[in-house]
Amino acid sequence: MGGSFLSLLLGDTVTRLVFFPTLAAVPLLFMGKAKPIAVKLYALAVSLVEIGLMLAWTAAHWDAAGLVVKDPVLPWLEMPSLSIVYEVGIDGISLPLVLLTGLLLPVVVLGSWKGVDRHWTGFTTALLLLTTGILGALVALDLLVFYVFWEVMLIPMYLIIGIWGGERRIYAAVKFFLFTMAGSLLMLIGILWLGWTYGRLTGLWSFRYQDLLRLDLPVEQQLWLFGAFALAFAIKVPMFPFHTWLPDAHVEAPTGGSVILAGILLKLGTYGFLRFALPLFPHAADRLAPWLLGLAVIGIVYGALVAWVQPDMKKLVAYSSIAHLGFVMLGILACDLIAWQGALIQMVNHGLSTGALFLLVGMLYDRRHTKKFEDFGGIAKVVPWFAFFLVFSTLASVGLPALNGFVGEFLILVGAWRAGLHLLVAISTFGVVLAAIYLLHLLQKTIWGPLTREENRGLRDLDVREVLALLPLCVFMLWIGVAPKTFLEPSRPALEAVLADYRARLAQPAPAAPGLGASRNPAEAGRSFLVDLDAPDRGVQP
Amino acid sequence: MELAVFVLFGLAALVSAALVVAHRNPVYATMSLVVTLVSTAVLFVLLGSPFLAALQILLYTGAILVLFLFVIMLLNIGRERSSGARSPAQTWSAVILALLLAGSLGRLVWDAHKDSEAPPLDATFVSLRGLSEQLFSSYLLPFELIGLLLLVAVVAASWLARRHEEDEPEVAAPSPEDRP
Amino acid sequence: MTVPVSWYLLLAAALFAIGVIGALTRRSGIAIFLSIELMLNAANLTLAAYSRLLGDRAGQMVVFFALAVAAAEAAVGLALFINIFRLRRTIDVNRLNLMRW
Amino acid sequence: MRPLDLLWLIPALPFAGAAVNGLLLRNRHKPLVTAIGVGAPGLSLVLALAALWDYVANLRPQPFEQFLYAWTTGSLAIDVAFRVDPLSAVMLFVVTFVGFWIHVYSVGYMGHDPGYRRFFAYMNLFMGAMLLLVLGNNLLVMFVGWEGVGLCSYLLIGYYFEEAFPPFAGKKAFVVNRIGDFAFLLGIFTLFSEYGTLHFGQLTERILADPGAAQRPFLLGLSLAGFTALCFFIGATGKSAQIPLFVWLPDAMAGPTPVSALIHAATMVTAGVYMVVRTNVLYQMAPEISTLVAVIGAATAIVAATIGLAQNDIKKVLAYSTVSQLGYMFLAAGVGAYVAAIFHLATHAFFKACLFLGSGSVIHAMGGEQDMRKMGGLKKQLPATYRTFWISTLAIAGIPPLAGFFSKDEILAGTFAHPGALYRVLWVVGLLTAGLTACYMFRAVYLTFEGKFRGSHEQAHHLHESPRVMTVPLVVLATGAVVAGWIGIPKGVWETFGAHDRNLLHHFLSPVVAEVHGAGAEHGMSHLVEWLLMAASVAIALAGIGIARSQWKRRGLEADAAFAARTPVVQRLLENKYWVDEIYDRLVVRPLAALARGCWKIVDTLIIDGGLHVGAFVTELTGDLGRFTTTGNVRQYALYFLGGVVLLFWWMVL
Repeated sequence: MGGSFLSLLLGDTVTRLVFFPTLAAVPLLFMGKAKPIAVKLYALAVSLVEIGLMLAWTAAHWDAAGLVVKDPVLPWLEMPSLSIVYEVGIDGISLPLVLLTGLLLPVVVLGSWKGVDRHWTGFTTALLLLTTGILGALVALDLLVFYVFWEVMLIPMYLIIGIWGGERRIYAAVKFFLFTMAGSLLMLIGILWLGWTYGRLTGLWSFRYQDLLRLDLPVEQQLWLFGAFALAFAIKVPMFPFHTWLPDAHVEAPTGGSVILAGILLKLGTYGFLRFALPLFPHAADRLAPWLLGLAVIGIVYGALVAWVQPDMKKLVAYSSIAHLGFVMLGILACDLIAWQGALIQMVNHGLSTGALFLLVGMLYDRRHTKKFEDFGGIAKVVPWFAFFLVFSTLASVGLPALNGFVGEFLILVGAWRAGLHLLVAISTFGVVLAAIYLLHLLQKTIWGPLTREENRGLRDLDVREVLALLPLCVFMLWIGVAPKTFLEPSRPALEAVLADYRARLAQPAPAAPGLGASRNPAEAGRSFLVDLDAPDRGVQP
Repeated sequence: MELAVFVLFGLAALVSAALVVAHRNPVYATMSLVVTLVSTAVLFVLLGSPFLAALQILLYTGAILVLFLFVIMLLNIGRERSSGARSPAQTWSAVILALLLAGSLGRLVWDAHKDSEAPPLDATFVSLRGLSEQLFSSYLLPFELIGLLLLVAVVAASWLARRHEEDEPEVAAPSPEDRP
Repeated sequence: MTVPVSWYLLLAAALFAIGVIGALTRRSGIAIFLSIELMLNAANLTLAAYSRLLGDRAGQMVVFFALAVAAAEAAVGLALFINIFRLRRTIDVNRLNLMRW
Repeated sequence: MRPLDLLWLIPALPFAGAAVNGLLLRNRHKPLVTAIGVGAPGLSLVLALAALWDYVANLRPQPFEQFLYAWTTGSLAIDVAFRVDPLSAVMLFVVTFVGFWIHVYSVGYMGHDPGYRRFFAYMNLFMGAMLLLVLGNNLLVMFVGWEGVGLCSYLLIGYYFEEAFPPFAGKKAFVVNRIGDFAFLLGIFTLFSEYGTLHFGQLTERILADPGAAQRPFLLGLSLAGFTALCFFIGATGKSAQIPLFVWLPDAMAGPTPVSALIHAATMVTAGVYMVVRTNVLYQMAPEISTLVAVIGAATAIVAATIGLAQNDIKKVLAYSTVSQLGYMFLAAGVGAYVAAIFHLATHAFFKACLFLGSGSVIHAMGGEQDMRKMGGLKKQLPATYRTFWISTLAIAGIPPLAGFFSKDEILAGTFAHPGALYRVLWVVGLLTAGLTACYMFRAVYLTFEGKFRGSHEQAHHLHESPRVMTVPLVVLATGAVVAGWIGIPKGVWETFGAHDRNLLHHFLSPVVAEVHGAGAEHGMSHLVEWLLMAASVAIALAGIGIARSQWKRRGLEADAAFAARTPVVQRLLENKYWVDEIYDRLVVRPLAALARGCWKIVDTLIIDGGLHVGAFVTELTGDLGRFTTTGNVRQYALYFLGGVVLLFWWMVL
């Protein structure tokens, strides 16, 4: 332990990555009267510094054998029978998503340049707080800390949709808020229950991930708890039938909001399954997996079908998110290493390609203030660079080999097939066909064919700023597609460890009453956060 | 002797309290409250705290209730209208609940203290010197704070009661019903 | 003979109940205020009685402070009434019902 | 450094060319665009020839593998690596050679098109992807190329994106291909999960090492090999336009003609055949799937041929002809004559590319007109085009000693030799198709080049022979159409004349065909039967030509009219392509769209959101009712408060 929060904040730590955006938001309090351009440049600078910090951190801690880095644990609330600690860390599972967050931050700032036309200080503040929330939830290793960050994400996003959104923004924002809140409250109860159970067994309440992982619970209890966690995460993902908040939120959210929402926020749901729901409750996960798998596959086909008939570009992309995240869920629930690798990379992929698609739709919207298909058609000739990027991102989203989408889908499907889910994989693979249908439909209706609207004749092509926003995304789409090894390898040790642990626990029958499980092999489990390697066993006398 | 005093002033307190509540004329009600407070002051003496009794009379009856009277006269508040919206349900449920509360409290007190004997009064307990020593030593901080509170209250009251130009009455003239 | 302290407590309870009745049945703001003072006084009596019973001066101290607070409260409260009366030409609480649904 | 070490440059160069042309250059750099656009595949051709020479001279028949980098590692270890073995060598040659000449031709054909640069970028991209497909040493690299060519096909079919139809046709092609890819992917998954590798060599080894495992029941009542073979074949039907997924190819003619020649005749559409031959070990282990392949191939061949007979668009005729010829190749693969399939693939690449380019030359001269009813008598104005077109038509019709004869004859012989009555039927179907092919191809020749010109006055004025840059590729390809067959002159012919067996292709390709015991062995035939079969196919080709000559040479369109008058039903059936598009539309597309709408409007909007809104309404209603307690009356609040106090008092104290 040791060290104060301040020293963490100043050191080369995970905490600094998480809280730098919040710190950077403080000067904004005094920039209320500043010119928007100054605020924009400030936001851009902050986002670039943030990604710089991340890259420096990653370079400093890089370890080919698997990266597990934790900040010193800080007591947050210490009482004789209760200990809540502030504990954060990054391993191979969270690293890709953390970096994705960093990558998307400047992209979002650039993408919102024109679309957000008022209260830039407020927008930037919300964005930076949101970033802190996301990063915090990704790195939290204490479930209460995780919950706090989880809720911290909610409010800035609510504001972004509700203030800078479209016409029905209030409806969308409230719907987003209520859906997410409904799930997460149940999760809170689950978290409290876990802490209480741990306290009953050891005399010391704890919410630390590594402590709670030692709990062996009866199947009955696992089912309830897994249900509470799964609901929160499934709403966030979103899985069918909890998805209807997503299209509304996306359609109304400003471009930057959509990019963040689709790019990272949704991944917190799938990340939650991978990090918390499955490892904590293996037996329940195994028991309920068929149902969730069914929902995931329904989501794939359903999202694709519904996307196809949307009259609004953004809604199409939003529904496509449902389909894509269905793949991620399929991969996670297949409980196969390849599928997990695929799921993780697919989370990143979806952030990139869907992010790019939302940016592109936003760019059209900035110009024409509409995103209905009927207002476009045949604009490829007028805006060739726009068309190029749209085709590129669409193809990445379709899952064309040599672009990123394929890597994720391929690995997920191979893994799931290997795990014996033949029928589900077959249906999901058919979802790939549907993806081609609706995404090419998108191209067909917007850029190909004769120019249908005279007003589009004078459409401006992308400017430098917009290309700069899209370029990093496209570079990574190609890079991941051509050489996925670079992106898959860092996560493999952690995934292997978690999977091995999951399987080992599943192999033992669940006990009849809650108990503390056998200790794990530290060498094996130390590649993720499964055991606490640095701290001595804290007060575990039953 | 003590019993007689207690009965006399206790009854006076009760009756005058009933008058406070029952009388429709605020001036009379206030005057009745004076009687209650004075009676209570006597009881304070019986309970061995003459200082409180003095304070009660000086502060309560001498200052606070006079303030009430000033306000009543300033605002020219007359009798409460007996006509208008009566709400017997409100009245009766209030009475019943209040009696229930009194009964419960009484029972609680009785059960707890029916046999309790107070220690005999000694001079130190009653003495003003002991009281003031305690007040200015262990209770110094609350004492200072209360002074501050009173200051704040004075400032707040004077600001609130000031006539503001911007918030003139919504209703230009008082309606006839509000007149006495 | 000495009067048992419990009698004082009973008397205080009765006074308190009368104050409650007044606070809940009267419509004039001033009258309600008076009833509240009555309840306060009953509480003071209880405190003094317990002080006597326990032979501890703390109760008296609380009464002392309560008296001071009552003074402050009366000042601010009456100022508020003046203000309300200026605005609404009434202090009938039945008519002061702006804060509803 | 040996030439084979530069193998990676062969696909890399066109990719680089595509990147430079597509992203760096502007339209005004036309000479540079041409230099890069043609130069990249040209260099690839040179490198490919060098590498092939190196391979044939030094390594054959051992495969040569070049490892580039690891795509993934761990339990799913896939390398990006190339492989040259006899099969990919043949493909490499065909793709680079035909591809290069089509690029040259495009310089002339697309010369005045405003999208010149874009066109070459796409074409180079295609070349790169196709070479990836051909050279990949494992199924994944092959699949990357497979989808890459699909993408280029999409882009090139929709090249004229400012018109309504081409982008639609491109989309259709892509989606239909995707349906095939769906099965292809399932096949890949199966092989990977069963054998843990996607490498061609290792796969074949592991399958052959334990044939029992491959033949154990797997899914859908098929054996493991059968299921995988079926998956791959479905994939092939998409890419190679076989029944039931052939509908996209005719529409694909909306793209520029060089595209049709390169992608939809010579290279991409043959990828399915290449894949089936590549994985022939599976088909040998699954005779039932082989039979299916043969039947589908034969059925496609004849159905497409009959449709081709009634088309008036010159490119449509060629498109259906392509479908039909691809059917032949699958027939060959289905009967185990894998070498014949590749042989036909190669010869077909030459003559069909030549035919397409010739039609392009005609269209060029006609100012974009593709309808043969508006042509006629063009042989005078377009002599070079006419001659090359004519030679290629003879080749496709199967007249010896042109290329098509040998390959087609080998297929028919292979079918005939396969035991089983079904195969005799297939042979008859194949023979009939040969006749039909000769017939509709010559119909096209006569309608286009013979008789009187039927177009408008302006068109007549505009008629001219194409420039050298277009005619030279025609001549080169026509030469190929003549000589390409000579590498595969059947063993029987050599032996009849007492010569040494010089069937070069067979000797070269035989290592590719896995040796599975008890399946797919060569069926011996006497020389007499072999000669008789040849005679039969020549006879039927001549008959087809004769019919065409008697009907269309002089009478031209009248013959069509007469045919329509005699058999109106057949005519309408053929003209409307058996209504396959319409049937698919009714049976698949519309129900799917209706389902999608239902999901959206009913499930999403009505059920889920409706349920939510009901919940929200109930909440609001409760609130509305509850707020009546908030009367604003302070005394009432105080009363509630008192009630609460009393209750609490009772609960906690008493």
